[in-house]
Amino acid sequence: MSRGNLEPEKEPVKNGTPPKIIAFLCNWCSYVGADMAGTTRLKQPEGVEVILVPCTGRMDPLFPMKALVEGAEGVLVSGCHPGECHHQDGNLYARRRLEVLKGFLPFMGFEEERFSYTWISASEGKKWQQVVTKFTERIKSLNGKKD
Amino acid sequence: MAGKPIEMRNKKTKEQLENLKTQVEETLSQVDFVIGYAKGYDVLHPTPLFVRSTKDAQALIWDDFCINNLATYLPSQKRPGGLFHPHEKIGLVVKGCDSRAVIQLLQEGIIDRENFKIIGISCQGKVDVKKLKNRVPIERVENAEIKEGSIELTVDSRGQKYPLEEVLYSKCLSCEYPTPLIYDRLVGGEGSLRSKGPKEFAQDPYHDVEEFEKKGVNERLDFWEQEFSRCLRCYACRDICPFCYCQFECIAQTRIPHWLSQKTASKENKFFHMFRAMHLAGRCTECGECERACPVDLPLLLLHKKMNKKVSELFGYKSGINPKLRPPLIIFQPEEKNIEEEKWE
Amino acid sequence: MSKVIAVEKIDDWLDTLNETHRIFAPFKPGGATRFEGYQRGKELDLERFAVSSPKEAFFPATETIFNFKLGKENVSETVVSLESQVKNQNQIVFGARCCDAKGLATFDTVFSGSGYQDPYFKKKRNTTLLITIACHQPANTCFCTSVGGGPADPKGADILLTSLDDKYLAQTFSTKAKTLLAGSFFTDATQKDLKEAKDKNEAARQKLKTFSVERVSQKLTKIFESEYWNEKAAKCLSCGACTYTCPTCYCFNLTDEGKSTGERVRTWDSCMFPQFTLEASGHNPRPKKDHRLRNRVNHKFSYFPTQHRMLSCVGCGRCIRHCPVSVDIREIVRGVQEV
Amino acid sequence: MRIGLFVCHCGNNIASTVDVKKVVQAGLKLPYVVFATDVDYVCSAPSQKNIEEAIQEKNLNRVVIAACSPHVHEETFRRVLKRAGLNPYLLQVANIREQCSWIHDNVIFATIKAIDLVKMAVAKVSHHEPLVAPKVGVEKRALVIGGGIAGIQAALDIAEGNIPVTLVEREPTIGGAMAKLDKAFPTLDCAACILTPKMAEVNQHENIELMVYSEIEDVKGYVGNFEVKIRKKASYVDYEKCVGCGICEQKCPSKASSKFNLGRGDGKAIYISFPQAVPKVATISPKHCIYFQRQKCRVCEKLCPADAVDFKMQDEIVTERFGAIVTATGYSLFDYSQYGEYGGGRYPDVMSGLQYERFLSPTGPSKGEIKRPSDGKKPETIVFVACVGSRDEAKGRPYCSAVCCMYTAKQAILTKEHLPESQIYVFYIDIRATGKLYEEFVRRAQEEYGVQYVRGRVSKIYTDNGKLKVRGADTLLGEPVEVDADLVVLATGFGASKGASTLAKKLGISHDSYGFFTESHPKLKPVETNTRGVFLAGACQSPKDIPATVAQASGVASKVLGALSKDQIETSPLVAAVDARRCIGCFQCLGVCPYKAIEEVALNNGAKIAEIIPTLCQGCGLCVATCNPGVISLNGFTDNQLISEVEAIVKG
Repeated sequence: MSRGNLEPEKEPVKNGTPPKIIAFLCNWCSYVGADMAGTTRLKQPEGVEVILVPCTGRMDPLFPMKALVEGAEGVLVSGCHPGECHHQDGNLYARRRLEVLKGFLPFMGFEEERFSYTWISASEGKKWQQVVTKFTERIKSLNGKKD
Repeated sequence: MAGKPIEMRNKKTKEQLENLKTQVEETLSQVDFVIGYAKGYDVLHPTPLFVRSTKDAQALIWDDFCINNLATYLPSQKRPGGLFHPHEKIGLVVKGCDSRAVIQLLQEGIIDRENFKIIGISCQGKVDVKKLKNRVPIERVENAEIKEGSIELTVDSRGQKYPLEEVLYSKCLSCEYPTPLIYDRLVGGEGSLRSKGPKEFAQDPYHDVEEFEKKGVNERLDFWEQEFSRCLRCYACRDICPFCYCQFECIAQTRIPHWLSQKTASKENKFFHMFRAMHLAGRCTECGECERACPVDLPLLLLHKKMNKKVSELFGYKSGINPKLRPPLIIFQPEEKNIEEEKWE
Repeated sequence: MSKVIAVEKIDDWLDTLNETHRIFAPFKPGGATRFEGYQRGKELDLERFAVSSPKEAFFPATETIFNFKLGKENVSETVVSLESQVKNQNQIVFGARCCDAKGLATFDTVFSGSGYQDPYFKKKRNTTLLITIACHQPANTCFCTSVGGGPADPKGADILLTSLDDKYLAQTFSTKAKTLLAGSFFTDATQKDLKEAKDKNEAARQKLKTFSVERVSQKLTKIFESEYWNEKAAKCLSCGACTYTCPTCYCFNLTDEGKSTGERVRTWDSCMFPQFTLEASGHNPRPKKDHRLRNRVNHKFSYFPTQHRMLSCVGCGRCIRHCPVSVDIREIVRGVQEV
Repeated sequence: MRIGLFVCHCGNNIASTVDVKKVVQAGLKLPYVVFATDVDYVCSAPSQKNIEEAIQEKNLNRVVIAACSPHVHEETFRRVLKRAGLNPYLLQVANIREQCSWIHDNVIFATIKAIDLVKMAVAKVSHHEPLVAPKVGVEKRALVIGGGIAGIQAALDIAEGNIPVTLVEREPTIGGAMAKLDKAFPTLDCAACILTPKMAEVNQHENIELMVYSEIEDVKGYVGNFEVKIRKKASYVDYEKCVGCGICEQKCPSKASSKFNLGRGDGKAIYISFPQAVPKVATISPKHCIYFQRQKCRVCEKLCPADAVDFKMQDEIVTERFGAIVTATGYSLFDYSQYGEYGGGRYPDVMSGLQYERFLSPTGPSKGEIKRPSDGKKPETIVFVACVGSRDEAKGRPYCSAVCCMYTAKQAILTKEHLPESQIYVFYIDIRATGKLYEEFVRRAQEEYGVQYVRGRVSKIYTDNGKLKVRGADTLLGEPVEVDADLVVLATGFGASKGASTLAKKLGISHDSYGFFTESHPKLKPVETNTRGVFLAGACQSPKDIPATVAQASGVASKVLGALSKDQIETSPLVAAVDARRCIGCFQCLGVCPYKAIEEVALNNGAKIAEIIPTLCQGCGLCVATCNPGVISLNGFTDNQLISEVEAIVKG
């Protein structure tokens, strides 16, 4: 008998609710790294929701821009380390485009901390846990300042 | 500003006009038509002129208001839906700032060098009609003349004077290329490559961007919220831009992909202008036409100057200067000098 | 009925009207003057020309037509909710010019004329009063007199104000308008006031250069295939600045936003955009910008007049002022006669 | 649009922290979802059957499965849709296990997140289009790169499957590292005796074309249709004519160190690598040849009975087409001179394991007689040092090279046989003897041959009046140890073979930071790479012994025969395509495509547009992100699909 029926549902603790963060992960390295963090049960805050992309080369800077303009609290992008991209130079183009986006967003009224990109290989589940935890902290501190 | 140099300025402008007419006529033999400036509906608004014969050339003008960046007509030459036919040859009158747009279009390979002839013309700075509009009802202007370092407008038959540095385009006040960087022929100032352009009013080109960056993040958010609530989405800024040559296929109006709706809510307008700034990163040559074309006077050049500042900080790249360079966002370096990976400890 | 109101009383008059009506008036928010909701203390700008006409009060740039929720199992379960959209509220457009008011005649013909009645437009049109101000300082781009209008033409207006230096003469042209002139702000107009207003308006009319547009409509149909349009459209950028600021452009686009629950939205559209005539097959009957410019001029001066026996251009000159490359419709129309 | 949602309990892997029932209820409210249910084990056979039935009964045309990572079962669920008669790509998997239930404790928040992940999957699947995998022809020929035991075995097994093989080897002879061994553990049979018959077989096999002294210049194409440029290096000896008599090598006056003997022992400019070389032909090394250096001599040309020497020979590039490629490029020994503290490269009597192997071998520099390279005397005390360049974080070599413990024990036994009265020490950390009869072999070295195993690392080796002082520790006794040795053999570990990363770039496969090629899955796909049609065998993938190498080689042969058995192969439909009507001809996509899969095409109105070759496209999406008007769409990851996922979260 699976533990399907859980204890009576409590109203989610409002201030405890972790901020919702959209994370674009590349299929060959970072998504596998995130899966590995799962298989090794590395606990993480519950707000990060992953969108799979074939490579960070696919990352049109408009996606994080659209997410933030529509009100997302935070956006993360992660792919293979430069030099290890499965598609050779996808992440090398992405690095330039996302760095330009990162410099542009604050100018438009988005706190600098709301968007970040990083490189996580298929074996760096630990580092992914650290990135998610640290990023969620940063977004929480931003929301704290606001209200 | 003693009287003498301004007479020099008007004298030079007149000389350039005569010289321009002969240069255009000579170019006519090599091209199908030449695009220059003609008198518009009033003295402040010259309009692009398509010269196909020496008779047309007589209507050419050259004065302190000829501001249009005529390079915006070059890409339409190649596009399937464009007005001109790909094999038609075009002549173009090009100022210093416009020449950067020509070079950037060459860098992007959207135009072929042998399909057009450039008539470069060195420039002494142009008067920003929007700066006049805030001072006097320009809809009833009758005459405008440069006298002793300032411009004199007659409106409702009354004269009003304004110092030049108050009314020149801000891009002219910080102009680094008064003489075109690319040309087949050069009008005015054959001799000195660096004619006495508006350098004397020199200002740091990015001072307005730095001012804006000093503001708090919420102040900046509200500013853009306020500005973009006025945008009509008429797309004049996009359609006048020399680099928005995917104008007829722009994702601002497509459903596949469906990035935004046609609603003129401030959020949708903001996303349109933001993604246009992203598309122009490392390409825009700051000619300021988008800001001039905007019917509701949005500070659009500020957006693109911020992007260019970021691109030059990251890649040391300045758009439209060196025809051999590839634009920064369609190339990469295995090791990026100015980009470090974020530390997560 | 005609009355007089002192200039400094205008603000108080608007305040009292503001309690019962939603007032649209020209303000200078950022760079350009624009019709916006009235708020106490917001500085009116009656001198400069507003960028887009007050058509926004009747035909907003963005309007939700209805909300929908698609039925899951079958279409019959789909729910469409209409009533929430149109809040009926009395409106006043204050400070429009006579050409703006005349422009509404085009909208009336299209949206509440003999054919289809547009409920959204009609509800706003019937609950909105138009207070125009005679134009004593026409711009060099104005040509209202050449298209059957004038700086003080009361057509389409409920109240026409004529400035008499320190006071305004207010003339009413509709029954509803009379109620607005009640109250202590107004005193009866004297014959001297009426005479002075008449002279000022006539003086303004003289300032305008008038050219004739007769036979333009027939000539346009003849020169449809002419190279004339290729020349005229050469410098045009095919953007939407002329159409979005024009007081008589009424074209719109309908899009559904959202997934199985969402809204149908009406937004302004422009015949100058290629997407306006792009067909699903990918074919576009007007692929080039000269086709589109030809269509815009023909619509104003040929197609609409043939169908409704009135020009749909009011000569306000906005399409000239706001065109980034100064395409001048007057020059095109006059040129048509000589081709 | 009728979407079916299946939320998995995965026993309690998911159900323990995600309220699966609540996710189903929330799912039913989502747009276009007409059917939603929870399942105990959605990947189990009965559940798969239920899904097929639900698809037919409820007439579903999109399916969302909320379960484990798509990397685990996406293929399985695609086959379920196919069996149910639905296009397999009308499916989206929501990862609510590895990226939700397993990494959260708080049930409430984990459930909210699971619902969000389902929302995103539903939003994305509503934009999915049916896709058909394009079929391509197959070139029924295989290329094997590397002529060591891995390449030889792979080539033989593939050729036996009646598929023509081209075996390309960089050196003038096949045989690789194994050919340099004297004996092989644990059976101590002579390495050459078991290898040379296979080398001969390769040479005579009618399905194998041997290309020695050749390298891979460039690789294009995709599985079934690779186009490979091979550079046949100029050997200045015509291999067709040369009969391998060896006169040229004897008479050649030049002085060179023998590459085959790893620089220990002299060699000539014109050489035959070793007596049993296949093909048995001579090759001239221009670096040492007097004619190339000083335009004199040409003795070999004069004396050659077969008139095979040709100094005007040039490199030749040959282009051939293959259906599959096997990389069997082996390994290179760790450069032991990095251990300055051991005197590697400074003291002639300190050598690497393979160099010592050459001394043991009858074809070696000392004809099998163990002599001290410094003074040629017989050594009495010999010390073997294990884990040199392996299991050493400081030298950036943390991994274990798998074979050193075994070849050290073998060399100790052989030395005892050659010099019965010699005293042998082996400094080790842990003995790794996991193969069949391996442990028994090491125990024999210790008990039967009296090899003294000292557990501890060697800290320093230095010379003291002609004696090599080996200072280390004996961690079992817990005290320092010092041995005066006449000869020291460093059991050097494996590194990637030279030029491995350049070859990886050409083949489009990736490698780890040590240069070993990356396999598709360490446990389940050890001989495949992430690039379809490119396979791996032997030490190029990771250090391993000969039995494992041969097993992998035969394994890769079966993979190649499987791939090339069909006349047509299905390539992935998740590729990009240009909307010809909307392309403006700016060609920025063409400039960024890493696979050169985009070309310029002229329309009949003269305008030029971009077109993507579906079979070359690998679906990375770089062109899609570069195309400003959004004219290129990547199946499975279109703009609208990804935007709808974002909006599912942000617009609630």
